[in-house]
This record gives sequence, structure tokens and C-alpha cells, in this order.
Amino acid sequence: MAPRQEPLIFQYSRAGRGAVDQWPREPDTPLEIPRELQRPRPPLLPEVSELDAVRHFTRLSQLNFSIDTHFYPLGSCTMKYNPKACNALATLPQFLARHPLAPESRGQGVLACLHELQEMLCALTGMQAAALGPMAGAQGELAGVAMILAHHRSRGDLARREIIVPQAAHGTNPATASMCGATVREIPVGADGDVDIEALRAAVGPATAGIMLTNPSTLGVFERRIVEVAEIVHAAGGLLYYDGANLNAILGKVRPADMGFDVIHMNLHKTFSTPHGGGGPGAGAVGVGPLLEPFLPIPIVVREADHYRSLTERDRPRTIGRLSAFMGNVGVLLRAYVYMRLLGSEGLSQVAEHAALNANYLLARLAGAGFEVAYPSRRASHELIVTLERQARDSEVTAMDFAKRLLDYGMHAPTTYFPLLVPECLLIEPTETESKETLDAFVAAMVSIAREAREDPERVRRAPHTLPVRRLDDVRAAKQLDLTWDPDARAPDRPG
Amino acid sequence: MAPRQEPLIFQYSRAGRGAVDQWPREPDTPLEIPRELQRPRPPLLPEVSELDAVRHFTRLSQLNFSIDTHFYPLGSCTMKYNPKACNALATLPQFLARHPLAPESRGQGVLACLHELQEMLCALTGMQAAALGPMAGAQGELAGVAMILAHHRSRGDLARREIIVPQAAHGTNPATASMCGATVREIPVGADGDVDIEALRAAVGPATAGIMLTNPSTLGVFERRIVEVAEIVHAAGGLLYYDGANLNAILGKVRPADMGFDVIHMNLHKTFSTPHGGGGPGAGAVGVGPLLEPFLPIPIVVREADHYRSLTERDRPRTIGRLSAFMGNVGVLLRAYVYMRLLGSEGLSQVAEHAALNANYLLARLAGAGFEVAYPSRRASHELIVTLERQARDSEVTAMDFAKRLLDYGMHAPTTYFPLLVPECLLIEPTETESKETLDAFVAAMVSIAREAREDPERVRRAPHTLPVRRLDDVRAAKQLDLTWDPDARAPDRPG
Amino acid sequence: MAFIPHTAADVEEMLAVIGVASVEQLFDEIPPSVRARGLAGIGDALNEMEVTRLMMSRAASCGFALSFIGAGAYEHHIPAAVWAIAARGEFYSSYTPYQAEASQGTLQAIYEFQTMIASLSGMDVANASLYDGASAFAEALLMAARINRKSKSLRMLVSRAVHPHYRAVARSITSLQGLNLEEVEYDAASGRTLVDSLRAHDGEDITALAIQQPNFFGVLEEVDGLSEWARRRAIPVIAVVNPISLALLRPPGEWRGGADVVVGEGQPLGVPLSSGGPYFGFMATRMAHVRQMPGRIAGRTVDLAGHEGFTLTLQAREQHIRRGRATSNICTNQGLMVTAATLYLSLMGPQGLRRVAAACHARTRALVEALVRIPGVRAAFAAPRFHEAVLQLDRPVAPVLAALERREILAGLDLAPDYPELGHALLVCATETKTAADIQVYASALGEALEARTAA
Amino acid sequence: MAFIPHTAADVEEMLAVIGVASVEQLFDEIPPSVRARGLAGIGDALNEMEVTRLMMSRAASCGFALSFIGAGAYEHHIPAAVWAIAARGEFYSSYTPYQAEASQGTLQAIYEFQTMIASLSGMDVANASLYDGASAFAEALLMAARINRKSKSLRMLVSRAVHPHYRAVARSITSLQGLNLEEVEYDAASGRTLVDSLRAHDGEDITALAIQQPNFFGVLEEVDGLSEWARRRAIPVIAVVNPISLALLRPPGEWRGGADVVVGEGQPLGVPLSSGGPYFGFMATRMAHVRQMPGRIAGRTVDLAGHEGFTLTLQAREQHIRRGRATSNICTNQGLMVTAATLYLSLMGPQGLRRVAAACHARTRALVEALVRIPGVRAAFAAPRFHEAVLQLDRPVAPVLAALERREILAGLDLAPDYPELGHALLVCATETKTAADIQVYASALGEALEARTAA
Ligand SMILES: Cc1ncc(COP(=O)(O)O)c(C=O)c1O
Ligand SMILES: Cc1ncc(COP(=O)(O)O)c(C=O)c1O
Repeated sequence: MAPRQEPLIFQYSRAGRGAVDQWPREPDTPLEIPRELQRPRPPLLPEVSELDAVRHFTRLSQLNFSIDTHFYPLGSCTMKYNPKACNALATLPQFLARHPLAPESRGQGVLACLHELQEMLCALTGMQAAALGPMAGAQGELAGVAMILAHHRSRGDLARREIIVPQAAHGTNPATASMCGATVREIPVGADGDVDIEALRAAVGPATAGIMLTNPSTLGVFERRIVEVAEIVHAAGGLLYYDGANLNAILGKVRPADMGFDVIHMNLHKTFSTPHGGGGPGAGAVGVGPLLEPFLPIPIVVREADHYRSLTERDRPRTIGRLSAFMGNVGVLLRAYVYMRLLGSEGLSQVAEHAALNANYLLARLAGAGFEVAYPSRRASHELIVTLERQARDSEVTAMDFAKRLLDYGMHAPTTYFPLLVPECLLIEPTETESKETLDAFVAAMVSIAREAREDPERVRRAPHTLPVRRLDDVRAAKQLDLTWDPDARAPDRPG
Repeated sequence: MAPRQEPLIFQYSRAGRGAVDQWPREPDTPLEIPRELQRPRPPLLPEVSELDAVRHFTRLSQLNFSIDTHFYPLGSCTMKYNPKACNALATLPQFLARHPLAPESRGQGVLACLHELQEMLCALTGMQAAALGPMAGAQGELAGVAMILAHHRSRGDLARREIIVPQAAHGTNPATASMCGATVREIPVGADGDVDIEALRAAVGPATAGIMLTNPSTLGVFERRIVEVAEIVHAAGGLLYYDGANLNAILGKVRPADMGFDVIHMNLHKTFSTPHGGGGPGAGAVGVGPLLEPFLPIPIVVREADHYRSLTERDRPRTIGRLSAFMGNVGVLLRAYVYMRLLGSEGLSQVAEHAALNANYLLARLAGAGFEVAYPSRRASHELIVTLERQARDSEVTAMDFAKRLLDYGMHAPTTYFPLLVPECLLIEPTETESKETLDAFVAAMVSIAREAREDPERVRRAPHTLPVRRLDDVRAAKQLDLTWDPDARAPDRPG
Repeated sequence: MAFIPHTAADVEEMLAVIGVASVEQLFDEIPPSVRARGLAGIGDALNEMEVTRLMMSRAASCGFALSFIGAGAYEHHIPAAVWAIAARGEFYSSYTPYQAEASQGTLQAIYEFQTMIASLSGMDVANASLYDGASAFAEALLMAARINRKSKSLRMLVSRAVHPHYRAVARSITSLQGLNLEEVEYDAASGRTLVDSLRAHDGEDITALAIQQPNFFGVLEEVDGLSEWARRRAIPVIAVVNPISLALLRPPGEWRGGADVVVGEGQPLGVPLSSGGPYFGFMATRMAHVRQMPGRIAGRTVDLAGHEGFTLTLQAREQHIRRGRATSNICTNQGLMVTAATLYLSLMGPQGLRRVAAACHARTRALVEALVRIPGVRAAFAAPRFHEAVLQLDRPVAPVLAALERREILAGLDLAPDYPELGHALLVCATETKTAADIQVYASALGEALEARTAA
Repeated sequence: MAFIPHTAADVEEMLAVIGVASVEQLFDEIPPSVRARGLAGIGDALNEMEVTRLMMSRAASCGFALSFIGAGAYEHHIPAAVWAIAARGEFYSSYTPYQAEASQGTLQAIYEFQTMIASLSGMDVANASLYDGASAFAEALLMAARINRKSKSLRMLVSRAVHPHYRAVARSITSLQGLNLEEVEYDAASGRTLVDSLRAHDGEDITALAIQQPNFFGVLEEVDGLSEWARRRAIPVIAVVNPISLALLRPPGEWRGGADVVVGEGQPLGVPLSSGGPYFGFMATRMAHVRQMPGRIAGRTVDLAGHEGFTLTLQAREQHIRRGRATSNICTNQGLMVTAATLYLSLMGPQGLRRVAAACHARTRALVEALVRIPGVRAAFAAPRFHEAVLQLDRPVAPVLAALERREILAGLDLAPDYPELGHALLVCATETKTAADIQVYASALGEALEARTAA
């Protein structure tokens, strides 16, 4: 029943219309603001009724794919079910109403949750201490790299400015290193998906601040020589950073600290099922071993007798500092806390087991159906990579075409063209919350599209056909920038 | 993005699957229930994951038209915007948690709202007292007719068992009269839409218990000779019942008590904007003049000093009794209360003015576009009737075909074939919350369908074309009853 | 204010199209003698912020107490998913699914609901809801009278162990059509309705028999014997049941004598307590009686293209078609609650629902065990129970309840007004929401309250 | 437990297809030396009912006090419609709109949001959000450094009247790239940053100037003079603004010297206080700088059929394309908050937003008037303000705050830790949520607290 297209909210606007029930009364005292500081013209906001707004945004919502409506096997994104309880309980009225600067005596319930969350994350990762402030994975990375650099600096070792990153790493890893003022040094990955150990040996040295790894890697396989990697880096004086955006495959199976990592960030909006919200918010908690604990970003919640308290710069003089105006994305942290309490230790282990089961099952089924998987000799972790190089060559149907065509089959596309080093790839992450029937339906769709690619490639190349819009022109979007609505300009689809 | 069809929830079921987080722990004490009283086989309930359920019902929701997504000009149903605040505030956690038999000392906040709601409804209607127990319009009618009968009985007048109902009345009116054990006596309506006064005079007599009217009537016009009607009925010893399902057109304009009515029910789920919920719940509060007050159904909330209390049979020995297990649809009543507080007296008058404005505007526009309106010489009230008799004759395109085709235009159909006495009619109620642009779009759609009816009638007759299902076979539904899912039977669309 | 989108310019344009000078003129058919001018007694509008604050304070006055009250409305865990989905605008703000093609979501949910209710109650078909359990009971009596046309007496035997409010509602409604509700006494020792007490009516013209399982006291009735008595005499049996209990208890359709109409309160299935409503009544029956059933029914059919779809069916029973000869006047029902219940039952499934029932049963057992250990407290009835129990105290109940309320405990329902013959009787209930600690809190508080007063 | 749908039979079948004997075998590439066995320290699972009860009690411990704290997070009325819609599963549970065709809802909402933010701030373009106001400020400094490539000093002049936490966050983040944040003093009498204090830097190599309007003290800065000083010297201006205030205040794009990057905290636009997050940072800039802007941007384009549609654009700035040379490492942002803010701004419109701003302004004025009447209380600054004010007390603030907290009043923020030079200074705020009665309650309580302690 979704409309195929929905006008812009501005197109509903009529001068003098408005959701007046939402407006406070006009004050009876005059403004005490000098005229030259006052706004001369009102901003371009729509003048619509409450019904207009409700209807518009409800209809917009219906134009989206989402976990609540579709299978969403987006690799590296862990799009699993977001339990409704997490939302309901993180948004209890008192939680929502609490001001960040309210006295801690009036937030003990929140602080207790945060403290326990820190402890649980430490238990999961083997780290010694955690901080919850970072507001997404990338900010967690920044905290982590900043701590590594602070550590070297604190030892007077100012030369260590290089961060090693494997080729296949997520884009945020090199971007973070740069943002921290470090130099990025890429190392290649071997044919089996593991880091090229020789290249690593060659790369480390007195300039090495550390290495950023994720394990299982973004290639969907477990880095088997991780202990050796850790030894090499540590021996060279560097530290190991674990990109824990995707912990889904290792919960209860292996702890990053035990593999030799010194610091980790965790995407609570992936593994711990806080929703992605169409782009965020997330939370990128960090965990550290003893070496880096003094540098953790503030605030950190500690328990003192029966009272919970947030540490400040006074308590932690060597902290890398504050990364958010207040305490990070508390509402997201509460969701993760509820999720972890709902699962408990056994449930968390089951997550890893069934995430791996689903990924390996898909791998076996897809391989069986004739798809080429990137690392056929390897176990899949929580995700797997299919390369459509052959299809691209034979039928000129690309991974992107496959992805778009999947939308017509009522399934969100996997991640495309990432990791960059596998050509025409789909990175597929089914997650543990999807059933075998859903996976089977996905395989059936892939098989069907492969047939279409041979028999009617144009159909695939021009997909999607059943969505609110046909395939969009990204090139035009970037060339003829149209980033805000101009009331005086014409819409592109109504050419003059 | 709505799926075109969605399997039954049972079709997702797999033995052993389940939303286990929702289940309490298995108790550690054995059942103390004799074996012969125990259930031998489990019920047919689906075994699905929480995600299955969320996804299934979210997708189902997307198959519906609704106020939040579509214009819904369903005559006699007052499908106007249901403010989100009403839902949010009626479902505050303490309201939801309150047990109906909790002491009144722990429900003063609720009782205060209910008491004030009674008072506001009296103010609106001119009635002396109100009771909120009836759970929908029809139950309000039952309460009203029962009070009328109780009144006559209390005076020893046992002969008055006849309820007069105009031909055009809503079906619940005669059904209620029958349900109350009264005899229904129908009287005709004149060509101008007003009750046939001579027929009324002929109908009244010593058997007359009362008359049920709605004014404006279900013909969408105001009964102009209402004062005379009241005199006739009262003179004959009968009482006047006002079917106040649709008060939208008279708020602040005329009060039923002032027209001579003795009792009224009000559909809070129409005029007072509590949602219709895909079928209910509603609330059918009743108001009465002094004559009938002793008979009001219990409970009734009174204020005594600073305390609110519900009256019982002990306080009101002549009450017609209790109509619900507890206090009626309290949650619905709270929504109506919030709505009325948001509007205030001025807002409520504006409702009537703009409901009338929208209906008369549509009437003028549709008449201007060549549609035949049922009572062209009359003002529309909050709704209006178009008859498509000509189209049915000329193109064999019925009112139902028009209605179904409107769905393709993204608008819910008006009420069809009601009132029964106007052939091929559409009863159109735009309500005050819709904008002029929406009304204009409706007129444009009607004009377009009328053209289609001439040029391509089959297209209209086979509508809808763009909905999740094509036109459904109602005859088959009633003949080959399929009212529950049988796991062993085949679905009808997969013929063996 | 009134959620009206009209700008001043819109109003002008629209008036011009209509051809009137002012909005007032649109009301010129109302006789001037009765025209109202404005609205006294309603007060000025508050904006949403102001109403929010008002309602927050009204809600706060209700608090959250530890409640052991049951008596027809039960505190159960409601999964967050239930109302997160049921409150979606597409369910919340749609009308009765008269335009089937534009309402497949609601219709399919009703069809699923009917399937679940029919199976739970062991019957063939169910409707799409009635107002609440009590009014459903009244409708069941009226329906039984239609089913049993042979009987002329309109005498309905109703156990006195049926919820007193249900009996009251049934009286209010069915007396209008002349039904006579006659009470069948329960057995003072067991709390059950005995087959023996029916024997007095052997050979009489009885139109229907109504029993509640578990009954108002929480006691399990001898439903096989009772239903068999009726079946032998071709008297329709009306069963009033708690839907949660049906996960454990033999469904009425499988009672030895069977049942003809099964009704009950749907509230336990995911509907919040909310001071008493909105809840929903459910009704199930045998296929043979389906045309006598009140309320809406959804059916599965096919569309023009042969694909399956859902639509309201058997509408010829209903007021909008049959008018004065309809099976009932019901029109609006409790649709949204049905959507919620269908979600609830889907999340629970057969196993979860059984666990809820078993947990309620076990908790109540633990509660009774804890309370009867207190001097001055004893269990009133000997028969097995589901999740409620009647206790007898050694003194009037009301002041004891008041004392416990001051400690934030709602200790149960005083039965004195409805069952004076039971003495100082208190009806208590513990559902799966009550922990061992909660029960301990109650027991201690009750012990202290009784001691304090003994001492005083 | 783990929201896993697998039945035992499913697992068996799947293992068979994979060709392994057990799930454990799937982890056989993990070196045995590091394999974990189970998870200590997490505890057993609670079911939803149990967690609900736990969280209800944790929430209750926070209570609802009457709060006059602002300082970067503001209590505003949030229309019920905002979260009723924003929390819909299709928004809540979708990913970043990488597959544009399957994400038109989110993308169009972002496009609408960008339009609103750009217009509010008087700039050409806006992004789809950054984490919060403070981190957006840090990004603005980094962006300014990229814009002003001519400047080599990386010296950023930042008024000391910018929120201290913003300055702290900016320090943590920008120091990594060697930016030097230099404080510009505010004027002790007016609370403003004076153009005069910039003059000291005339002729120096300054990379950017950052000012906050209204500043942390609630005081309105002389933005025309400050921005003009920078513009004359081709120094980019970073404006930190409160979006509500922009309904009343001249937008940075229209300051005499203009602004190059406008950032702020989006929380006031429909986002609950929530102990500090999730909120969202917004950023707007001139078209000339768009390629230096961090964060996602949605753009309008056309599809194969020529119909309009929306897609993420200028992705070449972002980490997933440009990697080590991206404008920022930001990936996940605060999307859902943006959806909520777009709803909020739609419901408010230009008139409503203006009213909110004016009401906040008027309430704060009333608050200050009421409080300065109390002996021992005076206003710290003379300059006009928006909706916050610094008061000076005749004694240390902390114990006074504690006394008022006992009366359920959160009386403001003690400035002693961040601005010791201000003495016993207290930052207070009243938004449109505060009534005259609330202000009276505060004033009486403060009066009594100060009296009591004077007496003692
Ligand atoms: C492997 C990996 N690392 C880092 C990130 C960055 O996390 P965020 O998007 O929360 O900043 C992601 C996800 O986007 C990721 O998949
Ligand atoms: C005129 C009229 N009377 C009575 C009713 C019956 O009200 P309800 O459906 O609430 O029982 C309705 C609505 O359905 C109606 O429109």
C-alpha cells in the first residue's frame, strides 16, 4: 500500500497552516534581543498540519526495506533482529527525562546499567577495562588509536606514528589512523585470506605504533596465524588494535585479549543488536588491557561501595579526554545492556554458533548451486563472500546488478564491492536471527537471478523493477548537486 | 515495499521454534490439576520466532489503508486524524497497569478524567447526566432504549414497546430496538430528506415507546422539522432517542437536548477521534435528561468533596444495570478526554464548522463536475451523498465499482449502498482534518473514474488493479466457508 | 486546537465555490430556536505540552502497587513487541475492513485470530470479537436461546460461581428479551458447581446451562459431569473460560458433553489492565451454529485472479444487512485488541502459553501455601484450582486490605459484597509476574497486619 | 534467549549440508591455544518479563524532578507524533541507505532535513548528521583547517564562552592532528567575547575562529563584529549555534562577516534528554566547501525512467571510498535522531519554532527576574541573552543545589569547576516547559534555602 512516490514535505506546505497544538503559547513579554541580532526572514520550514506530517513520514517509512520487514543480509553490518524490549525499556519515561548534568544521585539506575555493561564487555573480550563514551565504531577506533599513540608518547617514544592496516580493512580503519595524525601503512592479504606474514614482518619497525585488525577479518574468515601476528607486532614495539565491529562470530569462542590484542572497539549497534536507525545512532565502546587503561576516554563509570560515579579528568589525568559532550549515546548503551541481560552467557555463545552456522550453510548452499565463493577452502565466519566475476564476464551482469535484482525478490542486497580486493563481490551476512527457510529462499533467489543473467541479462541490468523508484543515477547525483530543496526550482522529473 | 501477499502466521511455524524470551520459566512444582481436566493436545498456535512475528504483522499492517496513510472519506464513520498524543497519554504506564478492581484511592487520576469527560459531554449535548460504560455506539443505543423502556415500565405503562425508526436509519438502530425486545416500526423519509411528518403522526400512539433519530440524519442533511417531530412524539407519550454516532457537524451549533431529545449516545471513536483500530474498540457514552437519569447504566463517576467515586447499584437502585465487566473502555475514554482538552470549546466548534465546510465544498465541486448529489437543494452536514444511478445505467459501472477504483487512486472508498434508500450511493464524509488539496484530489479522481467508466468501463468494473489482491469473491466467501485455517487443507490459490 | 489544516485563504476559496458568504451560513437549516451559540462548560484548549503534564500527574496518582487482584482481569507480562506492532498507524487508524482489498492486513490477522481461538476452545469457528467477556457472556445466552428454539421457557441456568459482574451484565442485557437467569448454587465445601444441584431441574424446560471454568473462585469445575447432564437433555452448554487456562485445561469442545458456545475475556492475551478496558470478548461455536453467532467474521476466499484473500463474510447475520433481525446489534467491536492478542498468541505459541498457565498455577499455589501458614488465614475451598483462590480470614477483610494498601500491596478482592455467605472471604491471584520474593512480601505484610490487629 | 529461530532439526540438516558433524567444528580455524570455553562474568539470561521489572526499578531511581539545567541539553516539549513515527520499524531497523532504491524513505527524510538545517543556519548545504554537537564542533575545526590551506599555523581561536565540554572534545580530537586551540577571553562584565580581544591577533596566522551563539552563558555574542573581523582576514568562521534559537536569531550565514561552517547540537529538536544521548550534531556550510564537509549527504537525482529519487552522494569524501584520505572517519551517524528532528521541525514549522524560542526566552527572563529578587542572588552578566543565564550567589553553589534537590528541584549547573573566576556562579535555564508556577516554586525554594543557611 506504499505510495510509489511521495512529495516533499515542503510541497504540502501552505502559508498559515500548522500543527498548532504543538506550539507553546505566545509569550506576553517582548523579546529582549537587539534588532540587529534578530532573524530577518523565517527559515524554510514546512507549514503543515499534524496529519500532513504523520501521513507524509508514515508513507516515507513504507518506502524503506528494514529488518522488521525484510531479510537484510548486509555483510559487515550484522542486521539482526532488534528486540522490541530493548527499545521499550531504554525509553522508559524517567530514562528519557533525565538530564545529562543531573546529579548522579538521580541517575544511579542508569549508571548501574552502564557499569554492568562495562563489566560484561570486559568479560566478553578479556579486556581489563572499558569505556562507553564513543558514539560509533569509528569513534571507538579513534579512541583506540589515540590511546595507542598516547601510550607511546607517554613512554617518550615519539617516532611511532605508523598504523598498519591490512588491504581488506574496513574504510574506517585507515580513515581513523589518518584522523589521528598517524601514517597508514597497508599490507597485503594472502590468497587464503590470512594476512601476508612476510609482508607484516617487513612492515613493522621503530615507526610502528600498532596494527588494526579485525578477526574474523572483513574477508569473512578467521585470521589463523593471529598469535604469530601478535608476537611480531609486539616484538616490534607496536600494539594490536582489534576492530570489533563484528563480534558476532566469536562471542564465547575466542576473546580478543587472549589473541594478544591490546585494545578493541565494539559496535554495540551490530553485535549487541541496537538498531541501525537508517544510519545510526550506534555506540562504539572501547576495551583495553592493563597497558592502556590510564588512557581510556572519560567518562567511565565506577562503583564505589553502593554508589556509581563517572570518572573525570581529575580521576584519570592521562585520559585521552572526552569524546562527546556528555556520556555518549546512553540510550543506545541501555539497549545493548538490555540485550545482553536477555541473552546471558549461554545466549551470547549461541549467537556466535548460529551466526556461523547460517553463514556456513549459505556458503555450502551457494557453492552447491554453482556460485563461486571467495575462499572455498575456508570456514565462513559470520559472513561469506561470493564473487560474480564469472557472471560479469559472461553476461555483463555485475554484482551491483545482482544486488539490485535481489530487491525485486523482496530481499535487501548484501554488501557489494567490499572488501575491495575481491572483484564483483557480495559480502553476505545472514546473522543468527534468520531462519533456514529464509536462507533457502535467498539461495533460490540467487539461483533464479543467475538464470535471468544468462537468459535475460537486461532484466537484471535494469533492476529493480518493482520498487518505488527504478535504478537511480548516482553519477548525475554527484555531478548536478541537488542537496536541498529550492522552492523556486523545478523538480527534475517535471522537465519544463 | 509492502509484500503483495503474506503467508499465514501458521505457515511460518516450525515445531520447536519459539519466542522463548517471552516465556516464563518452567515452574518447579507439578501441576495440581486432575488428569481428566487437562488438555490432551496442545492448541493450534504458531511456533515462530519473535522476528517472524514482528515481520509478519508489520507486513500485514502495510497491507492496510488507514488514516495515517490515506484519505478515508468513509461516510458515517468520521475517519479523522487520531492525534498521537491521545494514544501516548492514555497509555502512560500507570494507566496501563491499573487493575479495574484496585481501590479507588489508587485511581483518582483516572476517575477525575472520567468525571470531567462526563461533564464535558453534558455541556456539549445539553444533557443533564452521562454515563461512560457502553463500549460502542450500539451498546450505547441499547442502554438508551433500555432506559426508555425502563422509564415507561416504572410508570406502569407496559404497553409502550414500539420504537419508531426512520427508513434511512443506521442498521444498529432497528437491531438495538429488537435486542431490547421492542418492536421496530419504520417510517419513510420524504424526498427532501426530512422525516415524513404525516407518517410519523400516523405511527405514534399508546404503543410508542420512543423514536430513534440522528440529526443530521444518515442522509447527510439536517432534519429541519425536528422541533415539530419532538412535539409529536412527546405529545404521544414517547421519548426521543438521539443517535449521536456522528456529532461532528453539530458541536457548538445545536444541542440535542435543546432539540427535544431525552437521551443520546455518542461514538467517542468518531467525533472525539479515538481511533477505530481496524474495527474497534470504541466507546458509546450515553447522556440523558432529567427524566432518565435514575436509569443510567452504572458505573457513573461522581465527585464528592475532593474524592471521585463510581456509583454502584446501591447508589442507583433504578439503574438499567451494568453493561461491562468493569468500567467500559477506559483507555478509549481517556483518549477522548485528552482530545477534548486539546480542542477546548473553541476547537470543538471549529470541528463542526470545518467538517461542514469540507462536506459542502465537496458537494459543490462534485455537483459542478457533473455528479448527481442526492439532495441538491440541501446543505450537506458533515457528509454528503452522491448517487451513481446514471453511471450504473449508462455504463453498467456501479457504486461499488467506483469505490474499488478509488482504491487504485490511493484513496479509501466512501461508504457504499448506505443509506439503503438512495440507489447506487456513495456516502462521503471528508471530516475537518483533511485539507482542500486532498478534497481537490478526490474530485479529480472521481472525474477521472467517471471518464474511465465511459471509455473503459471494464477497467473500473475489474478494479482494483494495484492493491495486494484483486477484487475478492464475497459470494464464494459466504458459500464455501473458510473461517479458520486447517493445516491439512490446501490453500485455495494452490489448486491441487 | 482542532487539527484543522485550513488556511484563511482556503476557507475563502471554499466558501466561494459553495456560494455562501460565511461558514455560519452552512448551518442555516438548523431552526434558529434551537441554535446554540458557542459552547459553555468545556473550557479553553490546552496545547499538547500542557495536556501532557496534566495527564502525567493524573497517571502518577495511580502509582504502581504490588497487586494480587485477579477476579476477571489479570496482570500478565506483555511482550514489548505486541503493542509496538499493534499500535502502528495502519492498524490503529484504519476502520472496520469493509473494503476488503484495502484491508488485507486486518482481515488476515482476524482470520488467524479466529483459527487460534477456535483451536484454543476446541470449537470449529470463532468471531472477530465482542466487547468484553461479560457482554460476550450475555450474547452467548441470547445465542443459546436462538439455538434452542424448541425450548420456550427462556430459563437459563447459571452457576452462582460465574463471575458476579458477568451475571450482572447478562441480567441487564438479556432481561430485555425476557431471558430468566436462574442461579445454580455452588458447593460450600469444594467451591464447585455440583452435578447434583442440576438434578433438581431434571425434566424441566431449560434453555441453556452456563458454567465458568475455572470458576470465579479459581476452582476447577467438574465440567464433564455438568456438560454431560446438559447434553443428555439437549440443553446447549455455554462455557465461560479464561484463555490462558486453556493451554492447560481440556477445552470446552472436548468436555464430555461438549459445549455449544464458548466465550471469555480476552484481556489476559496481551491486553493491559487499564482500569478495565478496552478488553475484548471472544466467542467460538460449532459450525452448525455459525449463522446464529453475533459479531463479525472474516473468511478466506479468492480474488478475480484466483489468488487467496480475506473478506468479512456471513454479513447477513449483521445489523447493517439484516437490521432488526440481526443476531445482535454489535457493529464496532474491539478490533485492535484482537490484533494485539493475535500477536501475543503468536509470540507465546503452544509452549509459551502453557508455561504462562503453569507459572500462574504454581505461583498461586505458592501464594496460598505462604498465606495459609499465617494464623487466622485458611483456604476456603478444597477443590483443585487454576490461578486464583478464596481465603478466609478471621476478621473482616476490608480493613486488612486497607492496611496492606498502605504498604503498597493490593492484597486481593473482598468477596463480602458479592458472596456474603462466605464470611470474611478474600479472592487472591498470583500470575507469572509474581516472584517468590513478592509472595514473601505479601505474606509478611499480611502476617503483621493480622498480628497488629490481634494485638490491638 | 538469543532470538534464534533454529529448531534442532534445522541445525541437523544444516550441518549435514555443510558437511560437519557439529557446530563446534565451524570454529576449528581458531587456534586451540586461544579458544575460549564459555563465557564467565556475564550471568544467566533473564527473560523479557524479568528484565522489564529490573529496568522499571532502575528507571524509578531516576525520578522526575523539576529541572532548570540547560548547559547544552534542553528540556523541550516533544510532540507525541515525533517518536510514534520515528520509532516505526521501517525507520528504526533499517541500515544506512546504501541501497538507495530500497531506502527512499530514509533518503528523502535526510534531504528534507538538509534543506531545513541549511535554511535555519543560512547556509547552502547541510550533512546528514554527525555524532553530537561537541564532536561536530571538532569536525568543524578540522574542516576549517582543510578549507584554510593557506594557513600553516593550525591556530584556532576559540572563545572561552564556548561550551567547556565542546572545547574539551575538540581538544581530544583535533590535537591528534596538531591543531592548537587558543582561548579567547570573554568580557567579565557582559559575558561576551569582545572584538577587542581579537585585535591582539591582528596580523597573525590564524586558521579559524570559533564562536558560539548564544554562548555557554546564554549570552548573545556580537556576532557581526566577530565574524567581520575574521572575514576581513580571510579566516574561516565556525559558528556553534542552538537550532531553536535560530528561529529568533540572525543565522550565521547572515552575520555581517558570515560563517563558513555552522554546527550545533540537534537535541533540542525533538530528541529526549536521555542522560546525554543519543543526540545528533548538525553541520552546514557553503556550497564552495561541500567537498570538505564530513558525513553523509543525500542528493536528489533521477531514475532510469526519469523520475526523481534520492541517493547518497559525494561519497568520494567518505571513508568507505577515500579510506585514509577521507574528510573524516565517520561512518555510522545519528540517523534516527535526524528522522525525529525532521518530524519535529515539520510539526513546528516556522511559526511554532519561533514560539518555542520566544517562550524559552520569556521564561528565562521571568526566572531571572524572580531569582534576582532574592537577597544574595544577582545576575552575573549584563548582555542580552537567549534562554540561559548565569547567576551569582553569595555563597558556594554546591550545597545550595543539594538543598534544592532534596525538594525535587534541579536548580541549575554549578560553574565553579569550569569557570572558577566567576565565583559562586550558577547557570540556569527555563524552556517553554516551565510555567509561572514552576518558577515560583523554584524561587521560593531558593529563597528559603538561602535564608535557612544565612540564619544557620
Ligand atoms: C569492520 C567494521 N569496522 C568499523 C566499522 C565502523 O563502525 P561505525 O559505522 O559504527 O562507525 C564498521 C561498520 O560500519 C565495520 O563493519
Ligand atoms: C449513525 C450510526 N449509528 C450507530 C452506529 C453504531 O456505532 P458502533 O459501531 O460504535 O456500535 C454507527 C457507526 O457504526 C453510526 O454511524
